[in-house]
Amino acid sequence: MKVVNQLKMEFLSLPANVAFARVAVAAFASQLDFTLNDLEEIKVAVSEAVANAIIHGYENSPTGIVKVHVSLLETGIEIRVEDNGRGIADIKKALEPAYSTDPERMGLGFVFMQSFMDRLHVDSSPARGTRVTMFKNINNRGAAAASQGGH
Amino acid sequence: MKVVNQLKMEFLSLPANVAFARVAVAAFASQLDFTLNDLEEIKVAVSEAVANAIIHGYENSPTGIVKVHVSLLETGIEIRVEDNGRGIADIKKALEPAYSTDPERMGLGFVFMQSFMDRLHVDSSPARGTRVTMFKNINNRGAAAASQGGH
Amino acid sequence: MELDLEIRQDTLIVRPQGELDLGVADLLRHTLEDYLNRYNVRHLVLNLSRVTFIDSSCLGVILGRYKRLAREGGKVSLVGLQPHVHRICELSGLFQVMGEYSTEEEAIARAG
Amino acid sequence: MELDLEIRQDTLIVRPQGELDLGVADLLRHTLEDYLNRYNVRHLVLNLSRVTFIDSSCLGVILGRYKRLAREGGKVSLVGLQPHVHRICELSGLFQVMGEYSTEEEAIARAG
Ligand SMILES: Nc1ncnc2c1ncn2[C@@H]1O[C@H](COP(=O)(O)OP(=O)(O)O)[C@@H](O)[C@H]1O
Ligand SMILES: Nc1ncnc2c1ncn2[C@@H]1O[C@H](COP(=O)(O)OP(=O)(O)O)[C@@H](O)[C@H]1O
Repeated sequence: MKVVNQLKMEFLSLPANVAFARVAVAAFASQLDFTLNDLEEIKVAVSEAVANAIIHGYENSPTGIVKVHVSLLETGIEIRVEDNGRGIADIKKALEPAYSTDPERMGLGFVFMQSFMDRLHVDSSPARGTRVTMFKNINNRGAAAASQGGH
Repeated sequence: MKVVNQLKMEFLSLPANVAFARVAVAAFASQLDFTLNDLEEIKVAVSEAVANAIIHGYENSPTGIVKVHVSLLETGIEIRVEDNGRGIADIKKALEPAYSTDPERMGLGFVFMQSFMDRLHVDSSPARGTRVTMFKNINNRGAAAASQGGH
Repeated sequence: MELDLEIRQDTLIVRPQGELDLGVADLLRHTLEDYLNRYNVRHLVLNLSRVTFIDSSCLGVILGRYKRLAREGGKVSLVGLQPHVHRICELSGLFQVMGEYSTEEEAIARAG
Repeated sequence: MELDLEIRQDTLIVRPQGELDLGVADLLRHTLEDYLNRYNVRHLVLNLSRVTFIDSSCLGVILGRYKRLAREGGKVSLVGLQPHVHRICELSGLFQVMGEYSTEEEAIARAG
């Protein structure tokens, strides 16, 4: 798959950077032919992944570094969000809807990432960090046709 | 000077990334208390510096890497735009208004950077690359410089 | 985010504006808790008509306030959700415990 | 950037929309050259009222077209500049060789 454009970003683990990250990724993604609705969905997925890096990965310490790598391909966008924080002990459990290690939270982050992107992959090891890789297709014809029952 | 927030970006030397770079830097800069006019001026300076890296540094080859580093300080914003391209033989001459090595261009890039930012510094060496460092003060005194949601 | 708050009888009406994400979640939580502590409020109406973005951090803040008010028989209602915000709230399951209305008046009437 | 082009007698009227930067400079140059080559045009009127951003790359494109038309005694006029775009054009010295007008009609009348 041909890479059309590529972006790497690194920023501090500050809550204010969640908004920055989604605006930046959406601005970059808009070079591809995504619909406004696609861009909204990308924004949510990026927000959730970056928020997780800050809250869970770095446990709200503002001195961590969050990395966001974006590749624009002819078929869609790949977004990787990475931290060098606490890591996830049980990835399978973490991906379960409504599962959260924080009683104040709803366990919806991965649910939103999975709902709004076409592929999600999580690499993580305790005390080393977490890398979330997401992909969204352009012109989600397959899914659109399926939800209409096809013809 | 205390660094309030920090961002590093790297992207390909594609003309479409000029628009991305200025939108991203302006979104990041908006965490400080800049006026809309200040943000417009920052956008111009970033566009000119990134355009120079692409046109002059990498001579329009789309495979170069442009780096943009942004530091938000309590007093203002520092923006560094870097390429590993052709470099500038005579920096003093390059900074002269209306000087351009390209007959199709007006020699206004550095003029705009100097007009719209409070400080400009150019490091460059032939065949190694160019680094442009710019600083813009926050003008409204007394306004809190902390990023929103910072604590 | 900007916040506009109003107490009407036993209901707190909150009208946030802008993007509700992690960056403003603490501010939203603290402001709501502060009002719920200071005033004798039973119900909460959140008018989200000027909210353009919401993430799971702020949904968590809303659900937390629901849990607090529900203990005393209070209700939380959502008003004026834009399509994208509506979809997020639906996915989150929030509508299972709180109603969605098109006007504040309707929300207040149903909660009473 | 979107472009709307119109030929009115000996004048080409161009109405770009959006942001004029390096990313669209080639497209702008080629489109203008193409029209100037194909039609017997003497003057150029650029209506920038819907241009929200301009950088030195696109100013260069405009100045290049001025040089071409000036050789045959033609004029380039700018119409409806937003304040920020006006300031950039002023700094660039473009107003030393081309006029600024508030309407296309005025620009056409003065060029004639
Ligand atoms: N970047 C991360 N670093 C460490 N743990 C994480 C990270 N992302 C997610 N987790 C873990 O996975 C759980 C589920 O995440 P998520 O579905 O986003 O829900 P929530 O953020 O509401 O807890 C979190 O509670 C946390 O324990
Ligand atoms: N990043 C760079 N790499 C190499 N040369 C550069 C770079 N930036 C500027 N220059 C040189 O400095 C000159 C003046 O730059 P500038 O004032 O931006 O005008 P212009 O871009 O219109 O030529 C350029 O013509 C070029 O020779």
